[in-house]
Amino acid sequence: MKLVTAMVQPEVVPLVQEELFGAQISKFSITAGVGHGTQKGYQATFRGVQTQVNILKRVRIDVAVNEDFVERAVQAILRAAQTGMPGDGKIFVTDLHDCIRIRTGERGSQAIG
Amino acid sequence: MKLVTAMVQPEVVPLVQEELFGAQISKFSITAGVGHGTQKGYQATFRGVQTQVNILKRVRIDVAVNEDFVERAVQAILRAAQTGMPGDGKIFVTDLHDCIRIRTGERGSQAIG
Amino acid sequence: MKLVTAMVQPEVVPLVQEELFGAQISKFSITAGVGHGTQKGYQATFRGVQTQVNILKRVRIDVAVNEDFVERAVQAILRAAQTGMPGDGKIFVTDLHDCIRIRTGERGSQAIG
Amino acid sequence: MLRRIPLIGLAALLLAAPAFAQDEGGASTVGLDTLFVLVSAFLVFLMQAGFGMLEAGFIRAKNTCNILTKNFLDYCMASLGFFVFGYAIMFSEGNPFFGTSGFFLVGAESAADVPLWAFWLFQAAFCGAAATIVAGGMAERMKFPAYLAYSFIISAFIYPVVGHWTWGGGWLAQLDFFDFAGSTVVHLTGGATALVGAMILGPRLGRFNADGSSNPIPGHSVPLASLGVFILWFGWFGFNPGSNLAVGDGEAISLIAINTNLAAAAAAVTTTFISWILFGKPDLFFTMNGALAGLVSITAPCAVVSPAAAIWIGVTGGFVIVLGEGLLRIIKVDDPCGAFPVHGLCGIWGTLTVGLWGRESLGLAREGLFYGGGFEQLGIQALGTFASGIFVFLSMGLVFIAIKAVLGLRVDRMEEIRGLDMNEHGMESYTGFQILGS
Amino acid sequence: MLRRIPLIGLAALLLAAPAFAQDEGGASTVGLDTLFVLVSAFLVFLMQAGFGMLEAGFIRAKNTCNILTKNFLDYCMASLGFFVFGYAIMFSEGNPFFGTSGFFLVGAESAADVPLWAFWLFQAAFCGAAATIVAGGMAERMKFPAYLAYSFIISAFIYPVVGHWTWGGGWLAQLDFFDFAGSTVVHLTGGATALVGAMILGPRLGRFNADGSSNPIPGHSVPLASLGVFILWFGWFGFNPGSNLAVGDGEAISLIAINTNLAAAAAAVTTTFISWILFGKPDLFFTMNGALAGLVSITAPCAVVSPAAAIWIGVTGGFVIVLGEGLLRIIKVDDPCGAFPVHGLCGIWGTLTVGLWGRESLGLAREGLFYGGGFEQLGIQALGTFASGIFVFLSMGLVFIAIKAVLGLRVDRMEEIRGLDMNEHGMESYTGFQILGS
Amino acid sequence: MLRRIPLIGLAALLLAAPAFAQDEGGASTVGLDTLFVLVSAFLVFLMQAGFGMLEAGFIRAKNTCNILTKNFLDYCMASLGFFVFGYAIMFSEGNPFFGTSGFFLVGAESAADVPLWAFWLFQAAFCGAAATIVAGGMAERMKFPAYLAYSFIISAFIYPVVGHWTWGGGWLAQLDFFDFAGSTVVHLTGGATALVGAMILGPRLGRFNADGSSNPIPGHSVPLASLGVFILWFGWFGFNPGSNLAVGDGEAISLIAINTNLAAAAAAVTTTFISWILFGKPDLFFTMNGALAGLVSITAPCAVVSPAAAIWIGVTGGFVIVLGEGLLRIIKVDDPCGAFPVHGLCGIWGTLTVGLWGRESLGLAREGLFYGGGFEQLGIQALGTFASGIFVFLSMGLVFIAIKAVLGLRVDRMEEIRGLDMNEHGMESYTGFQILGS
Ligand SMILES: Nc1ncnc2c1ncn2[C@@H]1O[C@H](COP(=O)(O)OP(=O)(O)O)[C@@H](O)[C@H]1O
Ligand SMILES: Nc1ncnc2c1ncn2[C@@H]1O[C@H](COP(=O)(O)OP(=O)(O)O)[C@@H](O)[C@H]1O
Ligand SMILES: Nc1ncnc2c1ncn2[C@@H]1O[C@H](COP(=O)(O)OP(=O)(O)O)[C@@H](O)[C@H]1O
Repeated sequence: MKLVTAMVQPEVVPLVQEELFGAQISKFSITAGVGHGTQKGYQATFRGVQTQVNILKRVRIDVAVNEDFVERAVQAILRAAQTGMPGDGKIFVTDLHDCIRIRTGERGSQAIG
Repeated sequence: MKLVTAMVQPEVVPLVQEELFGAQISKFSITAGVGHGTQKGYQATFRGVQTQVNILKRVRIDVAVNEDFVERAVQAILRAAQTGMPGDGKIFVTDLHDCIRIRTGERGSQAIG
Repeated sequence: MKLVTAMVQPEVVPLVQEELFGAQISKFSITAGVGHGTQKGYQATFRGVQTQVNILKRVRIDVAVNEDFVERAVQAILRAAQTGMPGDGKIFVTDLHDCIRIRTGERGSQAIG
Repeated sequence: MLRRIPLIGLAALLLAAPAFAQDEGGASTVGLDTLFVLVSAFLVFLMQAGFGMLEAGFIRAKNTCNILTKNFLDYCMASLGFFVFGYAIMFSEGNPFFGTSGFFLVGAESAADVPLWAFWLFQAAFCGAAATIVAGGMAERMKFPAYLAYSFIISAFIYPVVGHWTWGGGWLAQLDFFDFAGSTVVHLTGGATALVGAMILGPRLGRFNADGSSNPIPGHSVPLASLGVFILWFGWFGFNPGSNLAVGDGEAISLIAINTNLAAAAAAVTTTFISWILFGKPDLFFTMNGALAGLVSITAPCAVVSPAAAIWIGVTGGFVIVLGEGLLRIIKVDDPCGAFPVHGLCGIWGTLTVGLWGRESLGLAREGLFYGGGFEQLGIQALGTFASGIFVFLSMGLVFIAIKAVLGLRVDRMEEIRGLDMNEHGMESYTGFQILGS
Repeated sequence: MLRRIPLIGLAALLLAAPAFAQDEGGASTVGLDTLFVLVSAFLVFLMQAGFGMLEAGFIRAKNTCNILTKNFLDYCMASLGFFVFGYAIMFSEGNPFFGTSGFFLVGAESAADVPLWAFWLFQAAFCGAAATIVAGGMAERMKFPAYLAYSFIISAFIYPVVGHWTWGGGWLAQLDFFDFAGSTVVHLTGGATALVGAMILGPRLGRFNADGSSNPIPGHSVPLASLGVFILWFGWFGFNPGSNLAVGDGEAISLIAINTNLAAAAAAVTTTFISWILFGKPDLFFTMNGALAGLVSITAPCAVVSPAAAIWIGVTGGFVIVLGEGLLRIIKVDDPCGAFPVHGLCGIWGTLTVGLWGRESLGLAREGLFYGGGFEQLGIQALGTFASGIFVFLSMGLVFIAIKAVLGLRVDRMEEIRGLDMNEHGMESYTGFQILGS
Repeated sequence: MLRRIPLIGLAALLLAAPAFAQDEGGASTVGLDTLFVLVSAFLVFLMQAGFGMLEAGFIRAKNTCNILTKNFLDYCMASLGFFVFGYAIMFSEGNPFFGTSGFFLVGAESAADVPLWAFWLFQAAFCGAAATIVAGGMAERMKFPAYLAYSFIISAFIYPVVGHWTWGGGWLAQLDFFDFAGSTVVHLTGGATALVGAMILGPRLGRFNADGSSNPIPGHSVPLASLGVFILWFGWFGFNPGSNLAVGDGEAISLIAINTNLAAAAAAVTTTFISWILFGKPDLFFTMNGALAGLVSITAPCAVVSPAAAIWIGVTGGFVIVLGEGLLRIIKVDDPCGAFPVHGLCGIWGTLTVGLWGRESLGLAREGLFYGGGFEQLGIQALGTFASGIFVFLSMGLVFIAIKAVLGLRVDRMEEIRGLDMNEHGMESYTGFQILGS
């Protein structure tokens, strides 16, 4: 089992959801955050002072999947979030040692979906 | 060392805390988020349009523990969060390569607690 | 590749950023949260009732790095966040199975930076 | 609107002929008084927004939409209920306990020297204030249909009866009971209802522990709450001076206005310092509710006391509310916004102060205790306020028990945990905002 | 200011000599009326804050700063535009379609018995209200420069022309068309502009699906929106009674005030129950817009109907807005705050009700349909409101098309997704708050 | 309240007999003027809410509860301080520098033709405004006890002294210095105090970099701030017209009202365009503070200039504030809400404009420069405003130094980082909301 974690731009979140659904992945968790990367931030002015805002809004999407779904999940996210412009974000894949469905207490692969 | 990450319903968070304390686990981190799973969302109406809201509020609880506490942590969370209804959430367990207590710089197992 | 996750006090976040930049690490993600640990909370009063607030604000900083940067990242965070007082927080290091740059589709080590 | 004048000009000319005829002099007294009463009524209306913001700020985000809906609808219910039944019961002749004619305002008469419509609006806004006070005390757990039923009943029947006793020529008025702008009639009515309602409803989940200790449940927005207090204070400048119902030579309304302001300021400073000394920090909750305590306390005596006395009334009112907050914890009643200490206890206190600091020279029937008038007026005041409070407590207790039997009073456990916004209204108050804590 | 008196005392004495000379009696009618009109103007000004809060609350957090900037500037633009051109076009003699003299207020005259400056301020605040209604209907996607241009044009030209027809002695005034405080002149003007604007702009991204179904886009702050409604209701007590422009003996303004209040309350209760029955939950969106529907509906007839009729006008206005919301979904127009149903449709409805419930005895030219006056007044009302609405719809349509050609009307896709705050103003509305959802 | 009439009727009849005796005609001038002054005082009171919301919106969430507590208490302190000492110092005879009798209002007299209580309330609200301006300039780092001490001292002593010079018959009044509603007396007093306070306190952590560049610290809530500006603008309609203290025939107050409105609108448009041109985006911060700049600027001259001049005063005031913002950055003073540019610099500018656009025909002692009156009035204005500003700057500087020695002025580093809400009040402003950034 793997945990696929994507840091994406807020505006693509609905697209990512759609693509995940399309890839038969219907379970995921979302958290709001901010991030810093190569993307040049934007010019903000406040009281006449311009600053470069380099901490940009990001959304974290966590998807736990079985091995055979990892690639599907990654591709779905890529399809949805890739614009080719700096700032598109990253996908991190980590090993999942165990997964428990709280409702039933089921463990392992069958608890993922 | 393992990182136990639970995605639970917001309303069980106080219970989870209590059960963790009961299990001698007193350190954890909490983040707000939303999630999508099997739970049927709720009907929301706004201006006379009903929609199915399927993105529900979830809280993420991260607990880093030594191996011998993993099962305790999982059981504590299950006790607190299990209602048997769809939407109870998931627990993910990942390997923790290292853990550092910032205050002292201690590393590894003794830094966890 | 490793994922370095630090749970720190909100007020050190700008310092952590600075130190990370100083260590040539310019990419990271930040999420707001709360945490519970050894740090004694503070006394809050509301309507004449004093309570011990033990759930304190914490910020989660995630930095994905290649192996040779792990120690640098950890040290940078320690420099910024260590005050020696309870509550400084923790750093967790987990293995990163894969990393994908969404913009280009690059994978693995070269996608990290 | 130039061309509108020919249209309605005829009527206007007939009604206000002398006023239009000349440019200097000639403004009619009734015109001036009507303007005054209307502006006051508008300010009292705005208090509804003040209550809404205050109550919303003092509760959790997940019940915000619910309390604001209640706030809108109790005013609407009050407007309609007071139109259909309330005004008749309150202001028509009848017996010492309630009026009996003029339902639907048919054949109703103004009880002041201004047109009925203006007087009604002013009174209806008062009625709405009494009704909405209760929302704060019963917040975060009361069913919405039950609230609608409650708000119609209090506006159409209970409040008007209490009002009739004192302002409608009822038995208290005949005893020289004095409650200028309604410490008892409006605020105690609201406060006592909130108390009995909160008792019947029971405390919010998690408010009291098994060992008897209590957990604070902080409100979700200090800015909203403080905006609410500012708006209420502003509205009180309609509530108290407006109750004079006439401008006259301006002396009376000026005195009322300064008294209102000084009592509020003195009470807020008092409660801030008390909370600072007792709890170690200046607690904005007490500053805000302190200001309201001062305002409620000065409401009854505002026309018959001096500014210096108003300061004392504010200071003592500040103590009352701090004690009241402690009392609530002792009797284990959960009143999320402090409706009972603020409106109930300070309502009683304010009514009593008439008998302490009141002056014959300012229009009271006899001097207050501190000016050598003895205990007579104080006794009357005590009788009036306790009789009114007990009547409201008992009658509204019955009403709530009846509503509980018919409609149910409290949402179920899961709804309470998830928040009334989601379950009763299917709507979030802060869509998109990440909010932790239930 | 004691010592200021010698300074300006001379002028004051010359101007107001009789007023200062005596202490009792002698208040001038024009003084009282001016005070009344000014206070009303201030209340109408405050509606700008009400619109701002309402509109901000009904849209997403990412466009909040944008709509509030528009809100400020449309009032400023209205103030300047109505100073330079608007007043002259609206209130000067000229032809039945527009006035032709008094630009920059040079040589302008007051169309009421109060000083020009007071009358102007009252009218300018009305003009600002008409302009700002549109912000809500075109929210979350309109370019800022385009909005500035639009707001100047409507205030300087379009609104004044419509106003001239009815209030400036134009052709509708000559036909006995009656619109007391502007259901048509102000609200329909704003509402029809919002409709045509929203049509030309197109719906927000994601509002309608390919299959024709629609997605609600909930607003980000219920407390802001409800504060806005309370402020608007409060401001309406300036809008309607103030339109009487004179206090007289207080009868007329009292009637107007109570009618305003009852219609709003009745409409809010009506829409709450309709939404409860139709959609299963009492929807605060409908409660709030219901109150506004009642207020808009009573605006035209408020001076010439009885309180009981006002309740009926409110109830029916409540139905109009619920139908209007459905209509919007059918014609696939995206109006984020419901500007067209509230101000457009209820504006029409309110204007028509004059012909239904209007009374000759209250100053109308002839009895309404329900009092045996036949269809005559109703016909005139229908002619006036439809003529005005169509004129506005067409002329503003042309204006928007012209602005689109010159400045562009809609922000680009990416800006809309990211929010107008960031892209048009480089500022966040809630710095630091974690907000999910775009 | 029918039955209340017999109770207080006697007094009322004695006081206002002629008013009650007849129905048409006979409204007393003093009654009308009192109503006017009271309503104005209420509006000025509401400005306190405006300042509170504005300041809260312009700072970070973690200090919101703190600034709102300050806001409440400075008004309360002003009410009490101005009751005990302030009014006596300001309005009693005495010497050209301060009054010496009438402490605790004992034996005090009204300096206008309205009852003392009404005049006092109006003046006390002004005093509160001067005090609260400073909260914004010293926000996010000042100790709470120090703030309480400061607010009592300024209200009881410093403001009344400056006020005595101009409005209490002091030396500036005798020189024909003209400051109608307080550009200097109120706003410059607040602004100069904010400047010296901010200088002594030092900038917030992180505001300026070692290399001299500055970092913006954006406020946490644009809706709160803009609500604040709307409320302030509304309150200014009490501030300026109310300063006329009499309705008269309505001419003067109408002129003042329109001037107030036009200056605000013109200034807001001006600053929006300046910020757009200079910084590339229309910056709502400048739109909002621009409106305030116009309001402050027109405060001194509002009664003695024409509407066209008011527009010019607004436009130039808009430039002043943009320059002032730049100046603050150059002198490295950290004024979180722009209190000094808005109230200090525009206060000076507004006072000077009396000498430029003032008209003898409107009651000024001599024509302004632009109408051929030469430099005389301008010189007097410059003398008055600079003398007042320097006096306040120096005396308040000493006060702050003394407070610093006794109570400490600034919270410690860690408290500032964590926020004053937590450390000074033990309370969060937005419980449960996830907020990032310290
Ligand atoms: N090494 C990393 N560790 C943690 N988060 C990262 C890392 N690299 C990128 N991110 C996240 O992804 C976002 C986009 O990265 P960025 O470098 O701007 O774009 P790109 O990868 O297209 O160059 C960042 O804002 C950050 O939230
Ligand atoms: N595979 C997954 N990856 C990430 N988050 C998940 C996954 N499965 C469930 N979750 C989280 O757990 C929550 C509850 O899951 P759900 O499927 O509704 O309940 P149940 O597991 O009881 O059927 C989801 O809303 C989501 O936040
Ligand atoms: N085992 C853990 N699992 C998850 N989070 C932890 C753990 N230990 C500490 N934390 C996080 O770090 C924060 C600081 O920990 P705390 O124990 O108070 O400080 P210290 O490590 O200096 O004693 C906590 O509030 C929590 O957010």
